[in-house]
This record gives sequence, C-alpha cells and structure tokens, in this order.
Amino acid sequence: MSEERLVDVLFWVFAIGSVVTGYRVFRTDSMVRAAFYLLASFAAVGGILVLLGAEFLGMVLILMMAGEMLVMAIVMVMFMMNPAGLNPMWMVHQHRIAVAAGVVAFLAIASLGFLVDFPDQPNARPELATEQLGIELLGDSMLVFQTAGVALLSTMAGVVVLASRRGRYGIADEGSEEPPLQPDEVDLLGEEATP
Amino acid sequence: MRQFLARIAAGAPVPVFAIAGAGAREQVQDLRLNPGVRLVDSPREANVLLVAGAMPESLAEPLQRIHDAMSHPRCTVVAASPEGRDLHAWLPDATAVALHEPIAGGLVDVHRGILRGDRPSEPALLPDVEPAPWRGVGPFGQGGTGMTGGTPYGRPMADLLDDRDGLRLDILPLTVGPFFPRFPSGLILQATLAGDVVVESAIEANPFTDLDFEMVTPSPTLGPFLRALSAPVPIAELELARARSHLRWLADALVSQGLHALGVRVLALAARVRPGDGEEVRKLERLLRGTQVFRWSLGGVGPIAAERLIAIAAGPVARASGIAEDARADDPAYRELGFTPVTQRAGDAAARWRQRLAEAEQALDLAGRAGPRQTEVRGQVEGPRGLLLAEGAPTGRLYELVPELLAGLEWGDAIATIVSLDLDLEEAALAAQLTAGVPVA
Amino acid sequence: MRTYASPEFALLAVGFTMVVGIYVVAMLDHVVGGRVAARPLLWREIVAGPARSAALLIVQRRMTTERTDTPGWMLAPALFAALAATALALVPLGPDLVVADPETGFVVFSAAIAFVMIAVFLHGWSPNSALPLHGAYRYAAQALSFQIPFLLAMLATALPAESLSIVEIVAAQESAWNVVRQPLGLPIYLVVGLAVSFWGPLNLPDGADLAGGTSAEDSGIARLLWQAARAAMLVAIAAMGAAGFLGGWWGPWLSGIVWMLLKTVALLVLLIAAGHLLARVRIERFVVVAWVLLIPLALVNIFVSGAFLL
Amino acid sequence: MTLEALLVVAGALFGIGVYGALSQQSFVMLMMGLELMINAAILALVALWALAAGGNPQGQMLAVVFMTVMAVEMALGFALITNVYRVRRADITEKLRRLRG
Repeated sequence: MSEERLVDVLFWVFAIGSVVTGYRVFRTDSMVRAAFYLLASFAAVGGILVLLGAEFLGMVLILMMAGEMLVMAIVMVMFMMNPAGLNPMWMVHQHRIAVAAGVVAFLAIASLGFLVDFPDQPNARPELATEQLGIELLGDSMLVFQTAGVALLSTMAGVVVLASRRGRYGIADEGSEEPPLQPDEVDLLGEEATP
Repeated sequence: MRQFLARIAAGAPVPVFAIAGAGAREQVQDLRLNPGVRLVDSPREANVLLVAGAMPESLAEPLQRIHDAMSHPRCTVVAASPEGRDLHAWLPDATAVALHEPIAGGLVDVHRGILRGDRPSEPALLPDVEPAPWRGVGPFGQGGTGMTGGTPYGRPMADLLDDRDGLRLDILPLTVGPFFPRFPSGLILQATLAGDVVVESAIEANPFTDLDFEMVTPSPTLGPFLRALSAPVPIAELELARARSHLRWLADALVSQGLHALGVRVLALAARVRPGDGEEVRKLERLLRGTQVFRWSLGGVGPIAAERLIAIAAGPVARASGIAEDARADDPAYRELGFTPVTQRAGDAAARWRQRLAEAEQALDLAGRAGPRQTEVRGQVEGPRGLLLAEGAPTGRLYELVPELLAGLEWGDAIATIVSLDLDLEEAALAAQLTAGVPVA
Repeated sequence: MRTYASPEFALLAVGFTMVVGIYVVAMLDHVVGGRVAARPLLWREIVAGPARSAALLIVQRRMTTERTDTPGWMLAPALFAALAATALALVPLGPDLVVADPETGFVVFSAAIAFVMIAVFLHGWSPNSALPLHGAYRYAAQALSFQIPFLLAMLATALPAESLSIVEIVAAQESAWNVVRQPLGLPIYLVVGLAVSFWGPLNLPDGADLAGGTSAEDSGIARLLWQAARAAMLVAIAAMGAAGFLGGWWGPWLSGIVWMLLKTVALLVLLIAAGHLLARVRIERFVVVAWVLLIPLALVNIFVSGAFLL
Repeated sequence: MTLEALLVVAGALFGIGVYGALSQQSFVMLMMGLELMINAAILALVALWALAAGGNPQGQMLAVVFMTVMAVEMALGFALITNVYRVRRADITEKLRRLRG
C-alpha cells in the first residue's frame, strides 16, 4: 500500500469514526459512555490533524482531551441523577428545532467546500510545521500567546472562586433548595412559590 | 494446547482464597510462608477456596457466595477438626484435609488434580437470583420507571447525601465482609461512601458468638493466656506468645500497606524468635522506619482520644493513647523483673504500630530475663489485645468504637484504622463464653 | 517527517520488546521480593515462575459480574497495552535504532501517559462493582495530580535538545547527561513513573486496601493482560527515564545499545525495589505533594536549566 | 483527503454539536455539544491551513487559540455547574428559571 493510499484510508477511518462516535454521544443512556464517545471523537479528529501535517496540534488535542474527558465523566457521575443509564433517558427539549438547526449548520459548512473556491495551496514544507508553529508562538504572535496564557490564568483563579463553597456572603449553599420542575409552581417573576 | 498449558500451570503457586475460622488463624497465616501457595485478595483470582477451622452457621451463606464467585476450574478444601462437620454440609464438594498438619501440600495436590481434569470444576452452590424482582416491570421491562425510579435490573438507584464540601452528591452503600481479606474474619462493615470518604458506617453483630468454643482448640498464640487465667504459667512462655502475637499482627498489617514481601519476612521472624531476641525487633523497627510507613501512611490516621479508652482495658490500643494500664504491673513476678508499661502519646495508627513493636521488644527482653518465674493466678491476665477477664473481652469493646472512628475518613485510612486496632472477633466471642466457666485446655 | 520503521518491523520489534520486558519485570519482582522476604531463591522458579503463572491465568476461565459494560471491560487492558506499546516504540535504543521518531515524540509520549487514566478509569468503571469503581475514582485523582509535574519534568529535557524528538533529546546529552544538568528532573520523573504504572507505594487504584481495586473482578486472560500491560508500562517508564535523563546510548567502553539496556534495567530495579521497600502513600498526601511540592520543584527545574542554556 | 471531504466531516461534527447544545437538558451534555462544535472548528481551521493557506504558521496559531478557548470554556462550564448545583440544586436547564444569583 503506497503512503498516499494509506493516508486516505486512515483519513476515512478517522473521519467516519469521529462522526459516528460524536453522534453516539447524544444517543447513549450512560453518561460515562457519552464522555468516552466524545473522547473517541476528539482522538479521531486529532488523528486527522496529524494526517494533515499538524502533528503537534493533533497530539496536544489528544493529550488535553484525555484529562478533560475524565473530568467530564466524573462530573457526570457526580451531578447526574442516573449516571449509569440504568433507566433509559431522553432528556431533551425543543428537539425538532435542534435537529433542524443541526442539519442547517451541517449543510452550510459542508457546502462551503463545494461552493467557495478556496485556493489550492498545500503546505509546501510540512516537515517544518512544528518548528514554524514554535517560532510563530514566540515571535510574531507572542502577544496572542501571552494573552491566551493570561486568560487561562485568570480562568483558573475565577473558577476556583466560583466553585468554592465559601463566598463573599458566607457559605454558598445556605438555604438552597431544589427548584420545582413544574412551571406553575413558580410565579412569573421567578420567585419560588411559598409553601 | 490446553493440556500443555495446564501442565505448565501446575507448577505455578496455587492461588488460594483462604478463610480462617475459629482456631485456624495461625495456620492460614502461615500459608504465606509457603512459596507453593499464593493467598489472593479476590475470589475471582483464586482457583482454590480454603476454609479452615470452625465456622458459625450464620457465615454459611457468605461462604457459599465466595465459593460461587471463584473462577473455573475451582475447588474447595476444608481443613477442620472433626467437629467441623457443618462445613461439609455447606460445601458439599469440598476435599477434607487435617487442620493440624501443614495444609499447603493438600492445597497443591487438589489444585493439580483439578488442572489435570481428574475431577470436574465445582458447580455453583447458590441459585442465581436477582437482588430484587424487576423483570417485565416498567416501559422497557427493565424494572425502572421514569428516569430515576424503580429498581432497574434489580438495583436501587443511588441516593443523595451532602458531602463534606456541601454538595449534595451520590452515595454508595457498601457491605464489606465478612471475609474481606484486610478485616479480621467475620467482621461485617456496612459503610456509606461518598467518593472516597466513609460518611457513616455500622458494624454487624459478631457472628462467632454463636459458636460453641468448648469444641474449638484455641489458637497457639492465645492458649497460654487462657491457661494463665486459672493456673500459673511461666512468664517466658507467656511473653514469647505475646511477642509472636504482635509480630503476626504486624505481618498482616504490612500486607495492608502493600508490603507483601516484608510481611513474609516478619511472619518468618514470628516463628523464629526466642526469648531475649529483642534486638531482632529493634532491627525490624529500623527497617520499618525506612519504609516511611509511620510518616506516609499512618501518621495522624484514626486517632483515638484517651478518654474514649478509659475502662475498656484495650491493652496496646489504650497504651498507644497514653493510658499506662497493664495488668502485668500488679503481678509480683513482673514487678521483680522491673516491668513498667510502655506507652505512646499520639494515639493514632502510627502510635499503635509503634506500641506493638515496643511491646514485642519488651516482651522478648522480659522472656529472656524471666528464668523459671511464673505468673500469679488472679483471674485476669494481660493478653496481646488487652485485659482478659472472666467476662468481657477487649476486642468486644473496641469493636463498638469502630463506626465512630471511621466517620469522615478516606477508605484507605479507614482500613488502616481497623487494621491498627487488631480486632479478633473469635477471641471476643471466646472471652464472652469464659463466664460460663469453659474449661480451657 | 523523521524516521519510521516499516509497520511489519515495528510490530515485531515492539511486540518482542514488550514480551521480554514484561518477563524481566516479573523475574525482577520475584527476585527483589524474595530478597526482601528473606526467602531462598531458586533459579528454576525465577526463570519458569512467570510463565507458569501466566499459563495458569490462561487456563482459568473468565468470570463476569452482572450488567457489565463488556466492550469497555475488554477494551481497557487492550488500550493500556497499546499505550505501553506506543510509549515503548518511541524510545531509541541507539542513534538509528528506533521504531518511531516523530518530530513531536515528547508530546506523543505524554499523550500516551495521559491516556492511561482513561484506560484505568474504564477498567474500574466497566465491571459494575463497588471496589473497582472506587479504584477508578482514586486513579482519577492521582492521574490529574501527576499530569502537570510529569509534563514539566519531561519538558525540561527538551530544552537542551531544542527539539521535541526523543532521539534529539538523547543526542543532546553527549556532553552531560540530563541527570547532571537537571538533578531535580529524574526524582520527579520516577515518582510520577510509579504513579503512572501504579506500582508499589503509589499502587492506590489496585491497592491491597481495596482487595485489588480496579482489577478485583478480573480473572483469566483479562487479568493476565492487565498485569502484563502494567508491567510493560513500567518498562516504558524506565526506558524513557534512561533515554531522557541518563543519557540513553551515551557511555564509554560499551556499545550504545548495551548502555541503554543497562540503564533501563537499573531504573527498573530501582522502581521495583521501591515497590517492595516503601509503604503505600495515602492518596490525600500524594495529591498534596504533587500539587504543592512537585509542581514548584519541576518549575524550578525548568527555570534553572533554561537559565543555564542562556 | 480533499478539502471538500474535510469540510463535510467538520460540518457533520458541527451539526451534531449544534443539535446537542440546543436539545440537551443536562448542563454537562449541553457542554459536550459546545465541545463538539469547537472540535469541528479546529478541524476546519487546520484543514484550510494545510490545504489552502500554503502552510502559513498563523493558521496553526489560531488553532492554538481555539484550544485555549476550549479549555476556558470547559473550566468555566464546570465551575458554573458546580456553583449552580450548590446554590440551586439544579442539574438541568429547566430548573433554572432565573439567572439572577
């Protein structure tokens, strides 16, 4: 098998894999499985990035997503009422609109490839991709890179404050109670009905 | 191919899930010394189930459940004195071996036989039943209703409870025991876990209290102490038994810290020590300090305040919390030897480990200097796990403290705490029966 | 694109290395364990022991629990083994003796290490049983804690090489091994290495206090695969440590490949001895040490080696 | 592996993401939809960088920024979920009738 053919075969495997697993995310009852399907989808996209010559980006995407999806799986188990999917679940709203929006988004982006005449300029020096990225990161785009770093740092500080129990006004969950699911139990101003 | 593999496999150490009943704790523990046998933590890994000693009736069903959890090809070996006939009724396919001979040879033979196919793998003993009826109930016949209702596949859905950070999250109710390898035989703990934290726990009644101890030979490390209740016993013998008991406990405790090989070394030492070998224990303590076990694993874990231990007479556990109570201090023979109780101050698991090491060392020194001196008969004796009296045993009282000690601990710390208490349910039950005037051999 | 071996050769070479490595780990474990236990060691048992135990697990029929996630349970050991194979394929035995040397070798290795947590979580979650699930949660806490110190410690080795390729990282150590230039790197790496392959003091997910943890429900071939994958990962950690910190193939008198093998075995002995001589660490303590001690130390390591390069 | 094929795949992933983000009630599932959308964006971006931009390194740079956005989105999302659950005991969007704290 020639190298080009191998790349083509791998691309279609990854492409179909990423779409199928991406679809399965919303079609499984178990939350942990959903997180793992999403991870599989990301890993397949990471594989496509590597095939495209963006080795560094592809591998970093896979590296990042492993930790992220593990956290997601655990958050799922923590917060969902039925994490193992023992009872079949169908937790959706505005389903028709969502399907329509999804189809429209797909058609819009997919048609771009056929309608727009993109220049045919493949990467001339694919073997230099990683080096070029490094020089770009610490050269011309230094400011962007630094901004991203500062944004991540402030996010870290922000989320710790958000997630922690003790806030400026004392314990965050004091007096909290589960809101009712039926809308008529809540008046229009959004205040909970007094029992 | 399979035959060929089975022939090679016959040379491997036999994976045994061993259950020690009354009077067999030492024999089962000594299996660790035999390279032909490997004691495993999970019945799934085992091919051979060993049940040794006497078992109360209430443990029959758990025994059968362990049996059914083992992988094929599987077999059972029962090592019991003649009075253990019940065991054969509960485990009909079991092979019997004599309890008071080395068991390992029998285990290897039975295992080889089952690998060769000389006898079939044992079938399940219990019927395969659902924990709760569910078939045909609910919209998909899965037993559930809605998203979180019912008992899908026979399992209740997880409950919610506030965790220590104030988030209301899923909890996991879990029954551990009666044959959890890190627990003393028969201990059944019902824990409610939130993640890694034991939120609350309860202990079930000691199953060994149903056993009639008149029929059971007490274990060799306990025997001298029971005799000392009614007759003078040489101090050298008593103190040697105490040191051995502490070292045997240490061997198991090391396994719970993941130090299997070191546990084997300590077990061999327990069999080898002679009166006056205090230096051996000092060397051992240096080795243990090198493993960082006191700092990394036990320091600050499961502290017990001294006031919780007053009037429990919990022996080393009480002395580790700073209570200098020891029945030996009142014995004139011990006073002649210049005995004063050793104590620790911290009261945590590390202190209890150190306390037992120090006591083993002191016991060996005392035994070395005791000469022909004998104990005075006073109806009470300081056992390795605390005061043995005509009524009530130390483990019986410590046992009740467990749920309160575990609340809020992480699972690993909870295990370390339970291990550090050196509970012995068999001894507690036996001591409770001493009131009836059981004659002890 | 840098050098890659042909697929057939790669499969053969990595497979062979894995089998030999796993066998060596099993033998070393037996020898070190026997020494610590003060047990007499017999040559016959050392050499044949691992094969016999493996045969026993192959003969054993697998038992399952109820309502398992069967694909996940099957996938977990295979995934773990594949990750160990990926990590091993990246380690060069000599300047030209490497299965795969991508430009971003360091990132690929890190991604393989990061994916281990997925394999372990899957392995603990899928049997639908309490103790394995508990082990899985523990490994999640452990893995999220060691991830950053691991990346930082490994990243420092890429600084003198000015490359992310593992071959370049080794080649740059001709004048001085990284263990000399960055003395903090190797200890951090080894601690993390024990955590990655959950070995000895950091065997928290499969620990004795959980009666086997994530592998408590394993039997038969699945158990064999899982244990083998774990040993293979330990080999990969030791080999990468030898390449990244101990100068790989560089060394006087002997040929490069011999040096590389010697260093790998030396690190393996160190890791396995730590397993028998150090007590289990409490998970809480490990998490605190990882975040509060290892991360700052790894940062200092990077700053210092960066300052030397300037 | 043509640009058209890559954009079809990216479009499919984005469409699934839009569907998930709009239809799911559970916060975490909703975030999974967002993640898939960003994933598709990264794929399209790198495809255009590799096949239509002559390997301009700024294309990769933009992908790095996208990844940062993804990380920030995840972290903030999890923190908000934790906070909302702590304060309101809500884990699905229907339980949030007001956005005031």
